[in-house]
Amino acid sequence: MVLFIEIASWLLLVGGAGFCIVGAIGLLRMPDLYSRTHAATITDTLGAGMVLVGLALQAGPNLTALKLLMVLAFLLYTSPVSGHALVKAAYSHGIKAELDVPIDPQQVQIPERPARDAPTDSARGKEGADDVSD
Amino acid sequence: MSTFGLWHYWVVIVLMMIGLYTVIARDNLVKKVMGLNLFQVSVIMFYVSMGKVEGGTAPIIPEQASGPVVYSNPLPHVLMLTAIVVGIATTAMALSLVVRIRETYGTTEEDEIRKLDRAEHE
Amino acid sequence: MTLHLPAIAILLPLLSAPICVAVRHALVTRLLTVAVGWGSLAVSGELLRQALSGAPIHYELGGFAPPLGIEYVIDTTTGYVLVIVSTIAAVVFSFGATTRGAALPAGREHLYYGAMLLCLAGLLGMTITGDAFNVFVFLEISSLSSYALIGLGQDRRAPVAAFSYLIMGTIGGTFFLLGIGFLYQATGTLNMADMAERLASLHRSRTVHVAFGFLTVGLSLKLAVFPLHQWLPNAYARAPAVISAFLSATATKVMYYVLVRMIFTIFGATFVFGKMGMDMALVPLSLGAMFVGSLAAIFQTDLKRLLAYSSVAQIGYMTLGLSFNSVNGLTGGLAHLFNHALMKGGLFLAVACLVYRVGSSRLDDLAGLGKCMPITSAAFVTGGLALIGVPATVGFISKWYLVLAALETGQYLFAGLILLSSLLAVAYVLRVVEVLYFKAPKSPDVREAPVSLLLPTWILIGATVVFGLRTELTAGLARSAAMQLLGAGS
Amino acid sequence: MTFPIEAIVFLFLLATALAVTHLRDLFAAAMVFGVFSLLSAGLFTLMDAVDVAFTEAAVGAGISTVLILSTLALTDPREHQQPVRFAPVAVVLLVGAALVYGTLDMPYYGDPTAPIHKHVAPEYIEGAMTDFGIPNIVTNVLASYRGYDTLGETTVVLTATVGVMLLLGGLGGARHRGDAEVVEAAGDEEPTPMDRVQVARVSTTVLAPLIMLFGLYVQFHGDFGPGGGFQAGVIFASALILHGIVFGLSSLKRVVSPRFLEIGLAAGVLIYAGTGVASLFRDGTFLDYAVLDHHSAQHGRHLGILLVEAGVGITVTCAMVLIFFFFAGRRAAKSEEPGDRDRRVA
Repeated sequence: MVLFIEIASWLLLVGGAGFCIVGAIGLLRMPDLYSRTHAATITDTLGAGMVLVGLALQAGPNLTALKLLMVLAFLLYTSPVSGHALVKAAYSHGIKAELDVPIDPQQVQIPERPARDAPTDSARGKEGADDVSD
Repeated sequence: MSTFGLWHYWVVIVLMMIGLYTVIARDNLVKKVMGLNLFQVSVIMFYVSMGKVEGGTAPIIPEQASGPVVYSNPLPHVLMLTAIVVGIATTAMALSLVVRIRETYGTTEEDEIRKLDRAEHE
Repeated sequence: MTLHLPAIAILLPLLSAPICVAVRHALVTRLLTVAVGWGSLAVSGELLRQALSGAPIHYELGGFAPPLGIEYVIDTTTGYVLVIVSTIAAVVFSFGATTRGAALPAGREHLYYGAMLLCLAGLLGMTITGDAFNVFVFLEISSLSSYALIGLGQDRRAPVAAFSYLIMGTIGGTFFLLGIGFLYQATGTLNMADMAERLASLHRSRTVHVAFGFLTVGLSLKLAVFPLHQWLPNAYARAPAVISAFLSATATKVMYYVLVRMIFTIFGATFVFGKMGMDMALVPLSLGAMFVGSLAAIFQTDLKRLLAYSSVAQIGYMTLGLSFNSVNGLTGGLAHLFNHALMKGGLFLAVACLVYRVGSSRLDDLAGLGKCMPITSAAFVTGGLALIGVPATVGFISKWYLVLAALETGQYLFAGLILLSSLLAVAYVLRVVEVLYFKAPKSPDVREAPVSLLLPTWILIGATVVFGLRTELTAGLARSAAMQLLGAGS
Repeated sequence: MTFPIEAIVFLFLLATALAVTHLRDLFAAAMVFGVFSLLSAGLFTLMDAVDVAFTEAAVGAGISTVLILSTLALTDPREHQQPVRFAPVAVVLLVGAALVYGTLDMPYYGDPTAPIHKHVAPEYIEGAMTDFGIPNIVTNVLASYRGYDTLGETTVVLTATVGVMLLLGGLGGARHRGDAEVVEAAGDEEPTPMDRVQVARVSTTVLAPLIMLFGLYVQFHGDFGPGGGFQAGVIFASALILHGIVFGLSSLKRVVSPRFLEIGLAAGVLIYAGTGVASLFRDGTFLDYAVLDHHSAQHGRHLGILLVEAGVGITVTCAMVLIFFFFAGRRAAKSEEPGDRDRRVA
């Protein structure tokens, strides 16, 4: 039984490390912000998750293991939220995704926001102009 | 191993010098503040690496002390809690000055500020 | 309660500062600040009397003996510097228009007074403590509050001056921290007396040599010794005149005291002057400071900057006195501590009166004020004469001891150079006198400054003459302090 | 000779330090600086300095990165191109050589016979159980043996906050406005995109109370494990700052008004110094907690340390939130005045 736990935790640890590397490579290779966040979230969820579970197994069934699992729960709760906030802010600042097919603006109907957000559109319009100079 | 045991201090000294270089050489005021922080954190590393005892654990006494336990030196840790707070206090003050400078001069580059001063001085 | 007097000396400003921050009422906090200023003068005077009468006072904090806990050590020099700092604080705090020169946002006066009290608490805390690391903590308190106060100057370049002072000051403070770290590594303790015992056997250790080097460079940066003085002219010129008065008369003095404490109490004069050859380094720097400072002062167009450069020169006198390593030399240095505080404090307050009326401290804006503001200009001239070192003023006393020390050790060149640099001082003082008295006034309707501004100015300027005549209080005290240090040191 | 793990951490530290120096995009440099602080916290854990690691992670990586980012939001994001100057390199090499020369006579890293482990430290370690009965020796030394140092430290926090309030008080140098107006102006400016983000709102309402609870746990756990006043204050403040970021300054102002924070800032230092003065009246010296309880010195010291740490926690919390108020409040003044552009070109 102990040997089994030993193997399982080492597998998890190595797997977690592997996913972290995958996430890092993805972060470097992806063309624009949106796809890069995909890669980054892999490191958060799978990479760190597996490492934490592996450590919890190593620590054996005591308080430390519980604390490690609480860290995992906290991580699974906050990283999607921060990812979402980051992408939302990027989108509202008008950062465009790099698509293979060059879309011509007339065709694509950007979903109209309810009237309440009128100022943002004007803001984005202005921001859009800045985009070129950046 | 004659001086092999000292390499920790040398690496920390290299980090200090990177921080000091950033403070002295860079013109951008925010970069200077970052360099100052690097310098102070490295000095904290120097103190903490002094306090480490071979085979010692953190200076917290466990409940069931099984036999004599070797602890690392607690005094540098206390001093460095003070140094960290002094570091953050200096950073906050420096950054508020940078914000004030940015609003009166419109720039945070030291060479531009000197140019504006000279231009306004004549 | 007198048993706890040392603790009260620090608690007075340290407790009143947060009270100022909490109480938002400008007048209440103003009165509290003035009361604390005079209160700390009374307490410091009593501490000096106790230190003079008996052995140095030791006050253990936290109830633990020194190597474990922190202690206050008050000997003659400590009491002397405490009195200097609290005298200047009392007079400058009761100056009529302390917030006049500052670009204070509305409703912020209570924080301004809080910052001044924190600066006073930091300076007193640095002077009185007997623990090396504690000096660093209180050094940061006084430095941080002075960065904020300097940054408040109405001149648009004030934040820039405050920022460069912050960068140089923090590098100096961190060098000081490094020096303490090396000393702690070599001796294992942080208490100054305990450290001195253990250093006696470590004179050959390279760690101690480098520790001494970094402590001296760090303190020279904070003391604005000649090559490292670039921050001082801008800082004192851009700050509100009242803050320049307070800082120029106290901050550098306490840094000088920490340098003296380090040399004579921790390392010992034999190690510092014998082994490390400190005088070979300090003498050229002091002479450089005296000449560069005075020469630069002559060509200044702003009165505050002129006084700031003259401060650099006067600090050169103090360090020169220190480098003679003789009773007369150290007496000259320590006496100049008190004399320069009076002179520079008085002169900057006089400038504050001029700026109060004219609104700018540029020399051509102050033309012809001799007639419109006779009392302030007379104060400035008297202070200028003391700066030159005219007999019957305090300036003469300290220069007298410095020349005596130079002649005593046969260095006639130094005596000549001291007198020569006094001639340079004549040049820039006369230049100001010529602007004040022999030029047509720009705006004739300038009235004299109000009494609440003139009284503190004349207290300090008057003192430069009174203590010039009756010297037993300044020079006598400096001599007994020097004997105690050298006696303990050699 | 087991392979020193610190070597790897030092490698990363050197890489991140060089990156901070050479990155011209200041936002990236700020992020890499945050990584540097976190790595140094990791290094401290390896060197058994758990309290320092906790504080460095909370204060170094957390607050200073937030401050640098909020300053960058008000200033230019890119640094100008700049040739390598040789005078600073010479100075740096000289100082570095002096330091290395100084380390030659030092005891080796981790050498148990070093003078610092022989003289004062043993008494601190024994004293922990006999005088205090508090397992965390660092808290004992921090709060009572060298309690005066920590009082100075809390005063440093007070000084920095007073300085920031003085310097960033009015909006823009010319227009003098009290701090209430600063925060007022910031509160009702155009709603930032964040506040319409439902996800962030919901998660904050769930998370903030937990963070505050954890802050209280750290405050009182300081006697038994790493923790104490500073770390607790920073964690508590981060919960409030999170609320401020997501719900906007005006709602944070309703939760904790700047006036209340100013009083809290002063109250913390007064609690700390007041505990010291209390022992004066019971004819112990300043900050001597043993006299606070007639029955047992140990109990008196427990009470003293508890009060002192509470004072520190209150001051640090109020300080961090106030500094955040004034940096974030400054955003309203950031609206680029037309004069700014051409003045830079002059």
